[in-house]
Order: sequence, then structure tokens, then C-alpha cells
Amino acid sequence: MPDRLTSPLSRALRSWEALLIVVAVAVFIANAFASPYFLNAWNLSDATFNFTEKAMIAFAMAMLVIAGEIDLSVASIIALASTAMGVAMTAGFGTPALVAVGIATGVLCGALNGVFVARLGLPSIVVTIGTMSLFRGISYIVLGDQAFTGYPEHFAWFGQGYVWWVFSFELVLFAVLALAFYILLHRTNFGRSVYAIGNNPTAALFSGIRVDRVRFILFLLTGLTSGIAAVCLTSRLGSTRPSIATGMELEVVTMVVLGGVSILGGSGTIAGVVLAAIIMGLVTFGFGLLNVPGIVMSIFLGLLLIAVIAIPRLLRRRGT
Amino acid sequence: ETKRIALVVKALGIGFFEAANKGAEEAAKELGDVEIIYTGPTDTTAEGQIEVINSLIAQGVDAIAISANDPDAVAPALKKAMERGITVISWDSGVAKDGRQMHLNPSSSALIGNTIIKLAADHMPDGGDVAILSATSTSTNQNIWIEEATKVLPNYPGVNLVATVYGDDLADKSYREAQGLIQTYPNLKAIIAPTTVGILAASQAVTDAGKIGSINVTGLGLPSEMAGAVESGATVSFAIWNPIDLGYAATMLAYNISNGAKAEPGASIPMGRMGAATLDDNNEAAMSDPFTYDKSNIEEFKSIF
Amino acid sequence: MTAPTPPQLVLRLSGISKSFPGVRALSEVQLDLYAGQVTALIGENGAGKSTIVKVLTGIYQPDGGRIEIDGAPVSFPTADAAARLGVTAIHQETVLFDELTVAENIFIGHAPLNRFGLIDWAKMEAEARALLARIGADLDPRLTLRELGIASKHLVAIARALSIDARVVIMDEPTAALSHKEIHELYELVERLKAEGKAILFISHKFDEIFRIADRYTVFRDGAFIGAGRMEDVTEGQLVQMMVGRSVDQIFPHRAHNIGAPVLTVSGYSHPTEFEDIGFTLHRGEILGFYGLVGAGRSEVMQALFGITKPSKGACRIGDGIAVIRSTAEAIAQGIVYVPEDRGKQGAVKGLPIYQNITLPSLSRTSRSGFLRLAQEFKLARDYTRRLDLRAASLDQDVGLLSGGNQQKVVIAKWLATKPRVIILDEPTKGIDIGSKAAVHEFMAELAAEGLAVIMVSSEIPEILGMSDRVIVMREGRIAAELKGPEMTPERLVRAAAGIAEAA
Amino acid sequence: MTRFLKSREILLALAILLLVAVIATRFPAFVAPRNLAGVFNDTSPLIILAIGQMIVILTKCIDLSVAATLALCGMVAAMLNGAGLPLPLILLAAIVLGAALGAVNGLLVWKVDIPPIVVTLGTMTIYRGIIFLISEGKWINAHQMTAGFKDLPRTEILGLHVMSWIAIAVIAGGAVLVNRTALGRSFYAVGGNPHAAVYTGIDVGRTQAVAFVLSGALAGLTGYLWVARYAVAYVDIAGGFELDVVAACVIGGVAIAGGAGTILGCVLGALFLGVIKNALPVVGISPFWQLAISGSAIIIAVAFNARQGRARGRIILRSAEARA
Ligand SMILES: Nc1ncnc2c1ncn2[C@@H]1O[C@H](COP(=O)(O)OP(=O)(O)OP(=O)(O)O)[C@@H](O)[C@H]1O
Ligand SMILES: Nc1ncnc2c1ncn2[C@@H]1O[C@H](COP(=O)(O)OP(=O)(O)OP(=O)(O)O)[C@@H](O)[C@H]1O
Ligand SMILES: [Mg+2]
Ligand SMILES: [Mg+2]
Repeated sequence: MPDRLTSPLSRALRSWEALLIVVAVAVFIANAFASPYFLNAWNLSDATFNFTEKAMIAFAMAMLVIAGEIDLSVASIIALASTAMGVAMTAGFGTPALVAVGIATGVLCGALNGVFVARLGLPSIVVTIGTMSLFRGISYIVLGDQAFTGYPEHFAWFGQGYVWWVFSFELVLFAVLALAFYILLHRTNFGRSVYAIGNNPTAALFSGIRVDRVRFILFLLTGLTSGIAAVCLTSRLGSTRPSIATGMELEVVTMVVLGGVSILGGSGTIAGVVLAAIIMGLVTFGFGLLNVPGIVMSIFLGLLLIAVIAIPRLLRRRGT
Repeated sequence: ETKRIALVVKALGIGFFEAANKGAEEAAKELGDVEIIYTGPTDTTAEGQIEVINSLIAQGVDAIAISANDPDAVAPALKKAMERGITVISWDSGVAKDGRQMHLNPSSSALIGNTIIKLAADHMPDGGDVAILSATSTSTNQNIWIEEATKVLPNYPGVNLVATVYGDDLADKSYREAQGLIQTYPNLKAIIAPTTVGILAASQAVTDAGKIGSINVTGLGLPSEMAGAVESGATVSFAIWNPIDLGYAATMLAYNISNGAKAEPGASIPMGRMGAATLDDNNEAAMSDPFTYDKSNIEEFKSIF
Repeated sequence: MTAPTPPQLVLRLSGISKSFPGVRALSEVQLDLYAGQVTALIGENGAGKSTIVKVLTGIYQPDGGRIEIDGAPVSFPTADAAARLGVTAIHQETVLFDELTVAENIFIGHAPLNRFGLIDWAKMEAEARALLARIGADLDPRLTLRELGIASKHLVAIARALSIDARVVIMDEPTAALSHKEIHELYELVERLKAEGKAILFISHKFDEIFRIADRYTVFRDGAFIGAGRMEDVTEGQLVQMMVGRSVDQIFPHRAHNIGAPVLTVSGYSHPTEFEDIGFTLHRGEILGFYGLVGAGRSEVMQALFGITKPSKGACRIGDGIAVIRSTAEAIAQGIVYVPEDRGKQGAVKGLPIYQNITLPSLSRTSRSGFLRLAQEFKLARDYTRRLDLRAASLDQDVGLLSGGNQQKVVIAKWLATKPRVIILDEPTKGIDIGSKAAVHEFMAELAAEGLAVIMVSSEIPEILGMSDRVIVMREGRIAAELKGPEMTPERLVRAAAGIAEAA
Repeated sequence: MTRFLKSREILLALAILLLVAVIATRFPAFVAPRNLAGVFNDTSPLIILAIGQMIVILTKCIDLSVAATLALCGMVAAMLNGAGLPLPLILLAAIVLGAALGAVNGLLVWKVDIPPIVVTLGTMTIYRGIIFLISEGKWINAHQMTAGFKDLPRTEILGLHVMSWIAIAVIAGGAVLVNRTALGRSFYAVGGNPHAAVYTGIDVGRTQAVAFVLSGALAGLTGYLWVARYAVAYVDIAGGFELDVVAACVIGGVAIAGGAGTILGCVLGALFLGVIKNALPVVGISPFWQLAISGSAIIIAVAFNARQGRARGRIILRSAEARA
């Protein structure tokens, strides 16, 4: 018996990622024709801000969804982490401490979700709808109608700074996290258990995988990446309001699903999420250059989401 | 070569901003070599405005005139725009000082603050409780007006400000907040809503509660939207400046600054038929006085804006 | 021999075939059912008995063949259609709704309506009570099903089948989970149905039962029709011969019984609702059989040993030390592994390739500091699949695409790869074909010979008797008997499992 | 009916009564019948939508597009009103359009087999977008609506607004549907055990599609009520309201995994949120607390429900069966 049925190359060519690459290239070319401003290094660099923060969370969310769970509280975690940074700033903390506070708040929020889901066995969709209100609610209690402004000057670098030429800090961080999550999901035991849990949690448990621990860690990871995104977003906006990042959870989930991660768990890749992030970024930017209102873009993304999932299913049905 | 001036609004679809766009187009026609890009997010968020600003930067527009959802959050993006040589001014709802070259207030904030209190006080000879129903808690302009209003409160003895609540410029939320005010404060004599969404919702709530005559709704509204409330008596009078003039003036200012007019304290920059804007120490200027509407003149204006 | 009137043919199946991916479950089988007669359908596990039931009740659509009722061709596109044509079934697995009441479970799909067309609850409950009384079940129709044990659930399933006024009644292993008394009441019911002129298809693995109530038989083997006839014309030996295609005692491998030191000692294991006071000792090189009716609680005990369910009291010694097993990971670390009964749900991770299934519990050995090493994984997988003679296109084929027997091999390979001391096999040959079955038996013997301690849970008496050194019989969550050597007779097993006193 | 009064509903009802009582000690005016009627009236849209959502959740699906459906139907109703259509036709159009939008969800779930959460995530943005396209983003304000259009929901009959009466009718209809009809029971069957549902001749996909149609129709009806009540229609009305609707169901004890839940629980869940929403401004707690409070309520409710319904495992010991 051979180890592998088909070469990895031929498999890759028939995969979801191949479809996404085609879509991405098509969107890129369409944009280049539609607007004379598109093919410009600085403009393209600016366009990346449309997706980098969401994509950071989407990597962790992808793993969570592959494991058969979901976290709808990510945007609210951003609000709470940003509020915590604001409080820390008012207390006179410096930039490194602010970053630490933001990330730590994210991890704590993730841990709370993790306890509810992994320890108490509650359904994650409901728990995170609850914590979604709770986390943002705390921000509202702290801030009310106020805002935190006046973050230290160095702090602006995380959301506005450039590492080299057109490569912003956020873009580089996005790439680094993509690589890290690629390794974690596809190259480690932990990643393997995530797939096993997503495909069959009972069999995974019967195979000696500490299912609850894995789930808990996955919630920590979405919390962590939300905390990181909170640092970037707060730095980019230079201020904190409790309404920060409203509705972002749905964009993150859309990105994950568009990236080919099965919402029922069990399959999906980081490469797919990266491509989906780029497609969503290109679409929003391209429409933006044509001054198309954001809501029209979201119709397009909604249709794209349903179409990319429906078309393979319909074709398969006709095939059999 | 035509100048491309972007009129960035808080959200698309709001009557006030549609009217401002009319004014901008009027200015463009008058100037001849101007193209107006009317744009904005579909909901009133800073993030949405930032995406819009980024795409305007990429298009290399000549000027951005913005009514901001958040004075601080949009500032970094606008700073970047200025670095790339784009003229940036704010109008209606301002941007933090370093995020724009100048700000055009529709009127002087002190005047507006005073007007909204006065409109309420004029119709409550015996004094009593009043409450404020504002837009979002982060709206710069509303917050400044409320601040100014509280400052002049001592000049109106007997007028007792009992609460300030926020309807987020959402019709349903504003309605509920107004309802809450009516229930909580049995002696309420007036609701002041310095926002067009809020004043509409509040007058609806007062009508539904059967309190026409005992609670007067006032504040800032559009004649076209408020005609019904004035007719029913829920609102005796309200004020607003002309949004068409505001859009016109903002466009004129953006055009002139982009053509080299210096925006610095004390400078006077022409704005077409609206005269000239004189900048104060914060590079802010006021356009004109608010104008009061009541039964006597509403018919005349309701078809205009 | 003159029958007064020849029995009337009600239902005739001919040339029925049905394939699943990788399995041909039925190939051109035939089956006749007569009014007022009980036809027994006999065949080994996986012979296709339940599949034909599902074809007859509109759950599966056959790939080909004819179904006739009273000589007219019919088809059953849905479960509804089958019921309307007068075919009803008690399915092998209880297909009921935990959140609904007993009465609703009986009547869902055809509940009695009042004159406004609304469900008449009072009437439904009264009718449910009457139906339950008819089968001798003392259940409150208003209880939710979740509150019942498996035997009661089975009675509800029987009542449901009877709630449809059918001409054809199918019973797929109806007695497997019932107690002695309930079984007798079921027999009486079957007699009554016969008298009412219903055509009955009765599926069972118990020969005494078949000889007691059936008038005719039909035998399937590996999805094919082997033969049919009248019960009075056939002996038990002939039926067995037809079922397995060879004589029984050849099936099991001969093995030396080299029983060594104790490996696992369990004492006083209890659980609030599932089992009580379980104790036994297992030795190196031993195969310990666990027998009982389905639902006796054997799987639950095994899962407690494997760290899945937590026992409320009791102790467990492995080798010399007290072992505390709180999770499956700890069980594996202690050298206990469990090959579960429900391959689909608990054993194989469908959606993952073969090699990943095999290495799943051994990842700590194939990886280096948490990072996967594919070459190592393939090596381990290759070693064990070769040993078990796995048939697959490649090691990265999805396990879900394999046949049942090959899936079972993957699951066993996965556990052997952890190099355990104790291996628990729960119904290891359930639903796998004869060839694979022999391979599994062969293999178990080998493992024991290598010094592994083996626990085998099985509901098949020949398998239990053929393979075990010692047998523990469980009934309703308790140990009913421990039998060894000459005590190990089918008779005594059945008596202990059913709770019948020993014959004097 | 007593059979449906599980302890969960009683506890929730007690919690609501306690909440109201605590408020009443400080603000007696809150419990004036008129005010309570007002609270009920304000909660009516939530109740109607929660009943639709419950039916969808019963079948193991979820409908995230309810608020968008509501907004689209409301906008169309307002536009038809502007076009001079008589009120009964407007109502009919709103309901039919809602049902059609629900059917789109349902068909994608049934025929194309896309997971409900993905379908409704997609249609939620699409439906909102369509509002923008048909309205060009413009608001329709009170003065652009006819008096009849605005007055229907706020007309008072026997001390309650018509909107409240409609909610009561939907509650009654919903209760009859899920308790007394074959279709209603099949919602429970499909969600409780889809595999077994097939054995009883129930078409799982079709039943789920029907649930979406019902949810859509109720959202359409609510769309008209909402727009007429608040006398405004624009793209973002009821933005994010889908989460309140799901929350009401969850607090009311509807199991997110399907197959379990009652109309009464669902109504109580909605009322719980409604009382909090209405009470906060009265009690003088800053409205900024509202989010955190309803979030905590969701978590407490789900933890509580999970504890109650915790699978007891198999019951093998005879002695244990009686106790269960
Ligand atoms: N849905 C299915 N998908 C794939 N294979 C199936 C399916 N249902 C049955 N099979 C296979 O078809 C064959 C016949 O199964 P069936 O359940 O009819 O056996 P059976 O005679 O009822 O056995 P038992 O006595 O164990 O109940 C088996 O090999 C089984 O694995
Ligand atoms: N209380 C129950 N409710 C529903 N199904 C049950 C229940 N108990 C058992 N079953 C089903 O019956 C079948 C066999 O029962 P189960 O595996 O529990 O037997 P067991 O307790 O393991 O005993 P054994 O292994 O001795 O048969 C399984 O398909 C299982 O899902
Ligand atoms: Mg069978
Ligand atoms: Mg078992």
C-alpha cells in the first residue's frame, strides 16, 4: 500500500485554496482595470489595513471553528482590552505596559469563555453571545460616553508605523502570525488534535486527547489574538470608545468560512484564511476606490460567501 | 484641471447630509472646475469612516471635508491624508485639532447651546424640569452644545435640567429613551434634542404618550421632517441652520484652502455667498446663526430641506 | 400433512440489491411473507437483515428489484409511504425522541386529531396507555423518554410499531434488550398478531426463540439469499450451516492458555445509574470474556476503566500499584486501551486519513517536542496496517471510505501502536464480515500469546465460548456470574444473562 | 397544559416577578397597569421574533437574518405606503415578502445543504444591502407616511395597543402550532433526533425550510409594526437585534442544539429582557449597564439550563430508572 494516494501538488491544484487563488487574482485584475489608482505600492499597503486586524483573529478563529466551536465575543474582547489599555494609560503606564495590559485582558477574556465552554460544557455559540454583551457592556460601564485619548506617541507605531518601506507593522505582524498559526495547525500535535476533535470529538476523547484542554487553549488563542488586534486597532485609532470594532466578529467569521473552514468543524487551512483575508481586503479596497458604499460591498461579500459554498455542492450533486 | 473634493459624512442616507450635499453641488457648479465625491460609511462608525478616508487617499483627491463620527479616531487617517498633500477640513462635527486644517462650525457653539435652552424656556413660563436627548455619546458637536447649554443654564432661573440621555441617532433607541424620560420625570416640561433623529423620535414619543401640550419637544431638526410635529403641537418651535448652506460653505473653504489660502488663526477665508470665515485660535470658524422655525414659517421651508 | 388452507402470500421481495460505498449489503435477495405466519430472518452480523428492513420501511431505496403486496408492485419512497401501505417495523436501534413524551413517541406522524384538526392529547395518551397495556408494559405515557432505561425504550418502540394498523409487522431483534418476563409477553403478543392474520418478519440471533415462534425461515449470508423454507423441515444444525457456510467449531483459533500474573484488579466499581459493585482480576495472557444482553452495562464498565465515565466508588490496581484513572490519557499512560463498540462514533475519526487515525494516541512517540514528523507517522502506520493485513488504497485515504471490517482494523491498529498492557475489545467483530472476523479472532489469540491481557465484550455466545479463558456475565449493571472451564456452557450463560434460576 | 409548565418556566417567571417587585419598591409607578402594558407593548416585537426564532432553533438551525428581514420588509412597507397602497395590502406584502426571504434561507439549507449559520450570515448582509439599494440609502420619515399607516399599531383596544394584541395573537397561534399540530411536533422531532425523524416519515430538510419561512413571515410582520411604531424606515433599523432575539430564546430555555423549548419560556425570556430594558432608565441605572446585564443574564440562563438538562447518561440499573 502506498503512503500517499496523490502527490501533494495535484491535490493542491484541486483544492479550495486553488479556487480562492483564482478568485483573488480575478479580483486583483478587475481592480486594476477598474481604477487607475489601484496599482500603487502605497495604496496597496494602505489597503492591507482593511484586513490585517481581522485576519489576526481569523487565524485563531479558524482553529476554533475547525475544532467545532465558535467565538462571537472577539470584537467585544477588543473593546474591553482597549478600555483596559485606556485605564492603564490614564494610570500613567508606558507603552510596553499598555501592550501587556491589552494582550493580558484578551487572554483573560478568552480564559473566561474557555471555562464556560470547556469546563462547564456549555454551547460556545450561546456563551459567546453572552460574553459578547458582557465584555462590551463592561467597556460601556467604564467609559460611558467618554473616550480615552492621548495615548503615548510611541504607542502609535503598532497601528501606524512601518517596519520597512511600504510594509507596515500590522502587515508584518499579520505575516508572522500567519506563519505561526500555519505551523501550529499543520505541523504540531496540537494542530492534529484540533482536527481530530473537529471531526469526531468522542473518538478524539477515546483516543486519549484531552479534548477540554485543547478547547480551552483554543479560546485562549482567540482571546490572545483579539488582545493583539486590540493593541493594533487602538494604536491605529489613537483612542478608545466602547463602540470600537462593533460588528467585527461577523466579518471574522465570514473570513474564516470564506477561507474554506467548515463551520461544522473538521476541515480548513490557514492558507485558505490568508487568501480569504486578502480577497476581502481587495474587494473592500477596490469598491472603495470606486466610492461604492460599504453596504454594497457587503452584499457582494454575502453573495460571495454563499456562492463559494453552494457552487461546489451543487456541482458535486450534479456529478453524482 | 478639475479639483476633486470629497464630502465625507457621518453616514449615508441621513436627510441633513443629503441636504448638505445639495449645497456642495451648488458650490461645485458655481466654481466650475470642481467634482464632488459624496461618500461616507453606511453606519455611524469611526472605523467605517477610516476605510472611506483610506480609499480617498488612494484616489488622490484634492480635498476632504468631513463631518466626523469620532474626533480622535479619524485623526490619524486624516493626518496621513495631509501628509500626502490633501487638504483636510472638518465641518458640522469636528476632528481633533491636529487632524484637520480648519473646522467649520455650523454656528457658534455658544449660540447653539443658548438657543436650545432658550427655545425650551420660552414656552415654560413657570419653569420646570427639562431633559436632553442627544445623539451618540461620542458625538463631538452635540457634546459641545450640551456643555455650552449647561453653562448658560443659570441665566434661566426655574429651568431645571434633570437628565441627559443618548439615543445614538437611532430612531427606535431615541424613542425608547424619550419614553423613559417621560415616565421617570412626571414633571417634565420639555425635551431638548439637539439632533434631527432625536427630536423626531421624541416628538413621536410625546404624541404617543398623549402628552402634547404638557411636554414640549424642541432642539435641532429639519423643517421637512418636523412639519408634522409642529402641526400637531408636540413641538412649538425648533432651530437649525441651513444644511445646504453648510455643505456649500464647507466646499468653498476646502476649495480655497486647497488653492493656497492659509488656514491659520486670524485668517479670513472666503466662502462664496456665505461671506468669509474668520478662524479663531483653534482654527475654527462659525458659519451663521441658527434660525428658528415655528408654525409661522414651517410651510415655507418644509419643501426646501 | 394437509394444511387446511394454504397460507396467503402478502408481501414478496425479489431481486433486491443495495450497495453502500465499499459494501454490497444486499445482492438480489428474495423474501416472502405470509398472512398469519411468522417468518424468521436469519443471518450473521452484517448479513444484511437490517438493511432489508430499512428497504421495506422506506428508509433506504433499493438499487434494483421488485416489491409486491398482494401481487401488485409497490414502492416505498418514504417511511410514510410504507406505513400507509401497511408495513410497520420495530427497528434494531431504538429510533425515538428523548425530549418527547412516551405517548408522542408512539404517535408521532399519526397523532389522533380532534374535530379542529388539532392534536388531541387526552385521546393520544389514552390510546398510548391502551397500547402499552397490550404489550404488558407498565409505563406512564406522559413521561419524557429521556427518563426511561433502554428496556422501557424498546417497549415504547414496540408500541409505536403496533400503533400503526399494519398487515406486515417487522421485528428486528426485538428481544435483545428485554428481560425474561418482557420477552414472554412479547411472544404472547406475536401469537395474537398471528391470530389476527398479520404477516410477521422476525429477526433474531437466538435459535431457541426462532424455533419457538417462527413458522418459516429465510437465511441470508453476506448480503445474499441462501435459502428459505418451513421450520418443521429444518434442524438447528442445518440453519447454522446455512448461516455461516461452514461448521461452527472451525471458526475459532486454537490457543495455548498461558495465564500469567495479575495485571489488573478491579474491586467494588460502582456508578449511580449504570453499574454496581463490579470486581474482577485480569491476568497476563488471558482473554476474559464479558457476556450479557445488549444494555447490560458492559460497555459502561469498560469505559469507566478507560477513564471516560467516573465511577462513584471502587478501586483499581494495575500491576502492584493503585491506579487512579481520571482521563483517557491517563489510562493510555497506564497501558490500558479500549477498542470501542461504536466504531463510527467512538473509534474511527472519519475525515482524517488512515495514518493519522493510527498515530492519534501515539503522537507523543512519533513527534519531536510537539512537532509532527510525517516519516515517523507513516512508519508506525505501515508497521501496524501490514500486521493486520489492512486493505486500502493508500495510508492517506480517508478512514470513512473504508469498509466496516477495515475500519475496525484501523481502530485496533491504533491501539496496538500504543503498546498497551491491557486491551479491552468491545464487540470487536460486530458488523464485520466473516473473513475479517476470523482475522480479528486470530489476532486476539496472538496478542494473548504475546502476554497482553485481553478483555473481550461480546454478545455472541459462540464467540465468547470460542475465545475466552473465563467469562463474566453481566445483567442490569451487576455481575450475574463468573464462569470458567466446564461451567462455560451456552445454557448457563443465557440463564445468568437473563436472570433465570439455575435448573436443578 | 400543565405538562408544558416545567420548573424552568416557573423559575424564570419568578425571576421576572422578583425583578419587577424590586423595581416597584423604589418606583411604584413602574407597576402601574398602564406602565406594565407599555413594557409589554415595547417588548412585543421581540416576543414575535423570538417565537419565530424558537421554531427555527427547535429544528437545529439558527436564523441570524431576522433583523435584516425585518428591516427590509419594513422599508418595503414604508415604500408601498408612499406609493399609495392600501394598508391591508401593505401588511400582506410585508408578511409575504418576509416569508419569501425566509424561504430563500430555507431552500439554501434544505436543497443546497449549506449550514444555517453560514446561510443566514450571508443573507443577513445581503438583505440589509438590498434595503440600501431600493431606498438609495434614504430615510423614510414620519412625515412621509400616512396617518393610517402609523396609527394601526398604536390604536388602543381594551387598554392595549394593537401591537400588543398582535403579539398575543402570535403567542396563541404559536402555542397551538407547536403543541397541537403535527407540523409543530415535527419541529421538535427534527431537532431532537433528525435520524429518527426520517424513520417516522418526516422530511428533515423540508421541515427546517418551513421553520425558516415562518420565522421570515413573522419578521416581515414585525417589520411593518416596527416601522409604523417608530415612524421611520432606514437601512439600519433593528441593527443587531438578531442577537437580542437569540438571547431571548436562550434565556427562555430553548436548547440551542434543537429539539427542546416552549413558547411560554420564549415569551418569558423576551419579557425578561424587555423589563430590564425598560426598567434601567426608570431605576436610574445608567443605560450603559444594560449590555452587561443582559450578557450576564444569558450566561446565567444557559448555565442553569445546561445544569437542568444535563444528560443523565444511560440508565441501566433498575433502581436508578425509577429515580430519574
Ligand atoms: N448506511 C450504511 N452505510 C454503509 N454501510 C452500511 C450501512 N448500513 C449497513 N451497512 C453495511 O451493510 C451490511 C449489512 O448490514 P446490516 O445492518 O443489514 O446487517 P445485519 O444483518 O442487520 O447485522 P446485525 O445482525 O449485526 O444487525 C454491513 O456490512 C453494514 O456494515
Ligand atoms: N438508555 C438508552 N437509551 C437509548 N439507547 C440506549 C440506551 N442504552 C443503550 N442504548 C443503545 O443500545 C445499544 C447497545 O446498548 P449498550 O451499548 O448500552 O449496551 P451496554 O450497556 O454496553 O451493554 P452491552 O455492551 O452489554 O451491550 C447502543 O446502540 C446504545 O446506544
Ligand atoms: Mg441488524
Ligand atoms: Mg456495549
